[in-house]
Amino acid sequence: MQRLKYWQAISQGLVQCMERDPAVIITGIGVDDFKGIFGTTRAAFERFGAARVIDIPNCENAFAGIAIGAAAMGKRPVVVHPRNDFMFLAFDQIMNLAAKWKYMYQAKRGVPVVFRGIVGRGWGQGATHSQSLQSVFAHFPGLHVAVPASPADAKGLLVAALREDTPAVLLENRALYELEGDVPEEPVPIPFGKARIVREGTDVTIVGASLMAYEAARAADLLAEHGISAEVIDPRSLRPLDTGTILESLRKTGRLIVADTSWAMYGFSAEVAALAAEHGHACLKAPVRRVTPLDCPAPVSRPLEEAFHPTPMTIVRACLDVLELTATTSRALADVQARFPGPY
Amino acid sequence: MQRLKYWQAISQGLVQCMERDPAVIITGIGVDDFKGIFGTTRAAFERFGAARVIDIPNCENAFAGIAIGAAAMGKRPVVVHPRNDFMFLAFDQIMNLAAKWKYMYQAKRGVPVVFRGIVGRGWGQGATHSQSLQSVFAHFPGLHVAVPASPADAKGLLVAALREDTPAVLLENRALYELEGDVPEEPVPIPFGKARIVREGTDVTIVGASLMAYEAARAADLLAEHGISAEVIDPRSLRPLDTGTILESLRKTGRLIVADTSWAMYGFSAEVAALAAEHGHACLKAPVRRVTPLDCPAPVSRPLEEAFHPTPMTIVRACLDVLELTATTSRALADVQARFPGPY
Amino acid sequence: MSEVQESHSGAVVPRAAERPGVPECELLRAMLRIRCVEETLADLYAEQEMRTPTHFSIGQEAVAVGVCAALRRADVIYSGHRCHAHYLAKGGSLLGMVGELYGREIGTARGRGGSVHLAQPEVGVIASSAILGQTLAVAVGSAWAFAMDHAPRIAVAFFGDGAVEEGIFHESLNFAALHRVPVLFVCENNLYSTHSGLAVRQPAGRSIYERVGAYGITTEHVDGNDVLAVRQAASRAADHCRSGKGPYFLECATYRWREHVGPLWDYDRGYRTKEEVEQWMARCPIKRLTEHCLARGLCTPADVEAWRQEFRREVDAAVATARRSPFPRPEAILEGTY
Amino acid sequence: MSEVQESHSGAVVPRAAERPGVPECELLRAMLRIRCVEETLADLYAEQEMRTPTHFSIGQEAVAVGVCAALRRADVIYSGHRCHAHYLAKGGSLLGMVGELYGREIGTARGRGGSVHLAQPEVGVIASSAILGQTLAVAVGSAWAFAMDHAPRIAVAFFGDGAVEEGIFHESLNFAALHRVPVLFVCENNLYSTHSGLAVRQPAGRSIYERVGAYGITTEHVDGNDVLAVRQAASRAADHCRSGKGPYFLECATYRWREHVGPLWDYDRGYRTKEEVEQWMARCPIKRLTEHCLARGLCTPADVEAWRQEFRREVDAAVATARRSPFPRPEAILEGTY
Ligand SMILES: Cc1ncc(C[n+]2csc(CCOP(=O)(O)OP(=O)(O)O)c2C)c(N)n1
Ligand SMILES: Cc1ncc(C[n+]2csc(CCOP(=O)(O)OP(=O)(O)O)c2C)c(N)n1
Ligand SMILES: [Mg+2]
Ligand SMILES: [Mg+2]
Repeated sequence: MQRLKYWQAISQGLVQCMERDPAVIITGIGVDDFKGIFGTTRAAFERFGAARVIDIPNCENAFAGIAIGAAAMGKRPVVVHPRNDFMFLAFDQIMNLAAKWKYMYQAKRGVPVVFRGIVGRGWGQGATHSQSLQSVFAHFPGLHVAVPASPADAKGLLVAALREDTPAVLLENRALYELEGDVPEEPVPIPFGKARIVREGTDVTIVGASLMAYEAARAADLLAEHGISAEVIDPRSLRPLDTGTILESLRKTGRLIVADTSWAMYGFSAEVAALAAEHGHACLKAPVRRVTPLDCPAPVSRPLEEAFHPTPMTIVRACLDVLELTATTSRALADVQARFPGPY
Repeated sequence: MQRLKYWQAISQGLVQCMERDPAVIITGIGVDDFKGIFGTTRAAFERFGAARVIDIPNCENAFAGIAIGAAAMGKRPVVVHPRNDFMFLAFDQIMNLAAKWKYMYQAKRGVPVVFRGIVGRGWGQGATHSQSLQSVFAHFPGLHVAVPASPADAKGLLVAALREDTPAVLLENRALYELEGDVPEEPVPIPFGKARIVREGTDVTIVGASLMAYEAARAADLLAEHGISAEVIDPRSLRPLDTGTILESLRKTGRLIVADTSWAMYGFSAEVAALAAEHGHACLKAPVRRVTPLDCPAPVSRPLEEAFHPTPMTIVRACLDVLELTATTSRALADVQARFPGPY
Repeated sequence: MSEVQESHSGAVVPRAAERPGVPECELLRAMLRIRCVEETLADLYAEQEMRTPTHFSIGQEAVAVGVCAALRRADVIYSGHRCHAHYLAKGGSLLGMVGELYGREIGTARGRGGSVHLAQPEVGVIASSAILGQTLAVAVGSAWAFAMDHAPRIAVAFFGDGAVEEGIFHESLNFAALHRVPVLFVCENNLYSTHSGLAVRQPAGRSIYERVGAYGITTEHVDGNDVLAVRQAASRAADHCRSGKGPYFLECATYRWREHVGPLWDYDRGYRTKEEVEQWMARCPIKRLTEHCLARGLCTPADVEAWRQEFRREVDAAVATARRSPFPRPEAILEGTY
Repeated sequence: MSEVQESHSGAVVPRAAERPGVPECELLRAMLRIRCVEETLADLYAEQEMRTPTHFSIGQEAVAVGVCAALRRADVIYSGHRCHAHYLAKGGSLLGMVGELYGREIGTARGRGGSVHLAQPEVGVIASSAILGQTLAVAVGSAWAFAMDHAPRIAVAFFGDGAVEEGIFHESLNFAALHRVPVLFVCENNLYSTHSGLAVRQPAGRSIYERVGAYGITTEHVDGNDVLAVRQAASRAADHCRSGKGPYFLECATYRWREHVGPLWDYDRGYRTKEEVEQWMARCPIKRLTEHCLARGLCTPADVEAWRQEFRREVDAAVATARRSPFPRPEAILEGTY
């Protein structure tokens, strides 16, 4: 196993998939520039050049369709959105065509476009550059939607997406980009719909999506210092959702916290809480708690931004709450953004 | 009280609002034609003419922005989408600008655009013409989102939307258009965030959104024939959501069914079930059940379409299920679509 | 390809759609067949057994037939809500279409897609869709793939004058022109988008093809009711695209006879006049080519009548088969989602 | 309006932005002030106290100043991500802007919006936004409202050459041309969208304004580094719009000196050459107008230096005030959502 950062894992995954499958192309605004989408497309461009790593005009909607049309003719386009927020403009093509293609035409094969969208957590990106849109994408049948939270998953889910015939949306959180972890050297696919048990525990289950899987693990460390054993589950993909793993954990712990980077209302945290209400009712020992951004657009100003995003401490407090404990935690955790390199 | 059909109530509400507020204009593809958006804009056009009931080119995205820009200068545009599905193209303007305007600019006033979207239930409208997008809209802070299910609500919520400074999305279900009910003659606003108790009951709470509020009431009739007392709650608006009324009912009945026209996953039914898991845990006597369309794009073929949409019978079965009863119902209910006038 | 193409129903599909340069009679047969299919379906529509909103192309057949006559089987086409004629002209199975409208398992999308989602990839009908402008970009993408692979194939996007107003039209033109992809844009300008005339939708005094020309795209305006002119223009266009010269834009002036959606006539609904409809009916593309062929002795009135009957039999047989054939099983409802 | 405009900070805002026909020196002062503000902020940016992605307009000041000099206070403007110059030129409060970048309650959006969301409705800066093309349509909508009310006001949309590729550009032009709304489109063509040159984004051999002309919109191309030319063109445009002749499109050739986002220089990053940057710096709009004014004796080098110092003091004061002033209270985080 090699150690790679999150962005390096993506970069490597792209290169390896392009090596093995000549149909894979990388497309998007600025994929070929010196920044190379925070480093993720740079190696591919250096290796395969402009014929397969292709800068595009600013045309989110048409380009989603163009990728679909290329996929229908056998290509496997990766479409990169430096901010997932720009994908609003492409929703029609993604939700109304790509997601429905196989069903609506009863086609032999879906249109395997892989949409990468980056959630711009960090540095006051504000209301239109730091939303997490996973819950919206995951509402629609026909898509695969994943929110990789570790370097290995970032690579593995990408590899899976590039081998399957289902259009996929991969949302990467910018705050995870410098995170380092073990990553298989080979392009081993990680199947959609299989959760990752980040840490085993017995007192409370924390399901954390995207960055919140990482923050939940940090929260679990802190809880462990107080003798509380939290099980942390990273769903990895929201569609399909591995309900089995979540429910199994719930049966063990009887307590559930759901942490997410997208809003609570009609979001991922609602779905997992609903799962508990539907299928975990008998074993639930305490109310479910959701830990999410506050119910307002993302503010820019630092103290507001810090109040807006959930942190390990918010998760810890929610856990203590459902455990009916009032232990005051001994140490505060450094904010995940402390690692973020300014000025931008 | 007058008796009006759902579409007539909307039509009347529009005319009355336009009479009282010269800033109100009605815009959208075909609002001025002989069909007049299933009759809803016809009277307004006849009364106020082309200066205030304005046909537009096919440009969903720009037009949402145009309406926002007009609203910023004091107009109150109603933007009509004959299918809510076309609004995917306008999501950027609706979610990324209208919804965030007041917050992002800390403006004195939001941009009061009222987006009417019609859910095309009926006659094999298929995958891209009969989705219900309420859960997606309601995910975003800054919007008001309502799904009127009765003639009175269709008028009252519209009147409220046209008096408030918050951008609002009103989703109307085509299958409700011929429904008749009591409607106040005057334009009395019905506030967003106040649920309607459609029918009181003690054994089980059915929360039904949009068409499902109507279907839930029909289901409750049937259940009553079997001595089962169902309380039916129509949330009316999904954002804000009247959690108080729902939880109060849940405390009374201890059992919850959530019926919706949008998909279950990450949808309205998830949110209400989550509410139960968070705040109703202590009084829940049985697992929550969700009754929603199946997890696939809407099919066209009649038997599939019938299997796809939830019906009063599906709701009845879910109720019997959580009541652990197996009573076989004596009569089947006519499908809501039986009333639908073909050929289109 | 040059062989005769068997449709699902076993009926002989006119060869017009398959061979560039076929004689005029083949074009006439292809148009007659489409007209016959649509008129028959329009009559049957009132029975309320085809429960799918349906946009008939009656009056606009020359565009579909003329363009597809200039294509090869390996070329692909995309269409919008008004897709019957395109689908049939490219060689789509009649039974597949009729079955689809009747919501049967035998339909080309097994009854899941309906009238606006006709597709049959084997003959190059890749997708139709009811969201305005949606497939414009998809066609560009397919053409781009051909260009990347240096394949001698082209992609065609059929769309109306209404789709032109959508942002995706501009984005698609810009991309196609920039990358010089082999896409043929075919705009069927029938003057209306639903019930709105061009005057309330697009700036006055500017034609669509002129605006497109400003992107540096080769454009041509043609009488869309003259199938020979359409075929000729489309042949030029196809050559242009295939030889690496980039996209081509063909605007075809034509007219929809029936209501926007549904089988009825609607000249009494206020948005257009009976005179206008009649004027355009006088310019019927089928009538025009029939007269052309008769005048030149390429066929006789009896031939034409025989063809009509042939197609009538074909469509009747397809309808009968469709009606006899099973609906999808409700238990199979999720199939194809993934 | 003719009075001198007080900003939040009490500093005198150059009148250039407020009176058509002001002397050249006022234009020079306005540009100098914007340059001074941005250069100061760029220097301070490294301190990492302005935690908001910031797009500097350094080098492009003439467009903002020239256009706003032709506007009235009641006219409204909209901008995109690169909005500082537009905001200041229209009379936006300096302290409101600096406070916003420092994330303080005193900011024009109380610290919620950041650098890309500058707005101050009292002076006609209605909204800026970081989604490409988004405010183009909004400006059209405001202009449409003016037209409906027969108000003698116009709306201006500032945007870059990159926004032109978005579908909303086309939809907005179509609507504006169709309804002849009093909107002035100002395209600052600085040749790049992020790090991509025009050649990889738009068809070769076609200029933007020519394509726009095809919609029937009056267009003009102007040297965007010549503030006098810009003002003149903008005055023509404003007259045109105000007199009911419909939209006007002004393409201004200009150049961004610094990196796309952030305060640094980036000519060594491969996407453009140092020579190119230097050539454009030699065409600095401020240098140009300074030479013009000096040559005509409209001001002296000492005047210019005094202005520089005046503005430097003004911006230093604004920065100092902003830094001293409180952050928003976390408890107030939900305020303004509804
Ligand atoms: C994005 C979108 N907006 C609106 C509609 C509703 N609609 C369906 S067909 C149509 C008219 C299209 O006109 P045109 O493109 O000229 O095609 P025609 O019907 O004339 O063949 C409209 C507005 C739609 N299907 N999709
Ligand atoms: C819809 C959308 N797509 C992409 C981006 C990312 N983006 C921000 S600025 C920019 C370049 C814009 O270029 P241009 O319009 O020429 O303005 P300039 O930066 O040159 O002033 C891009 C691509 C965005 N903000 N919004
Ligand atoms: Mg048309
Ligand atoms: Mg630019």
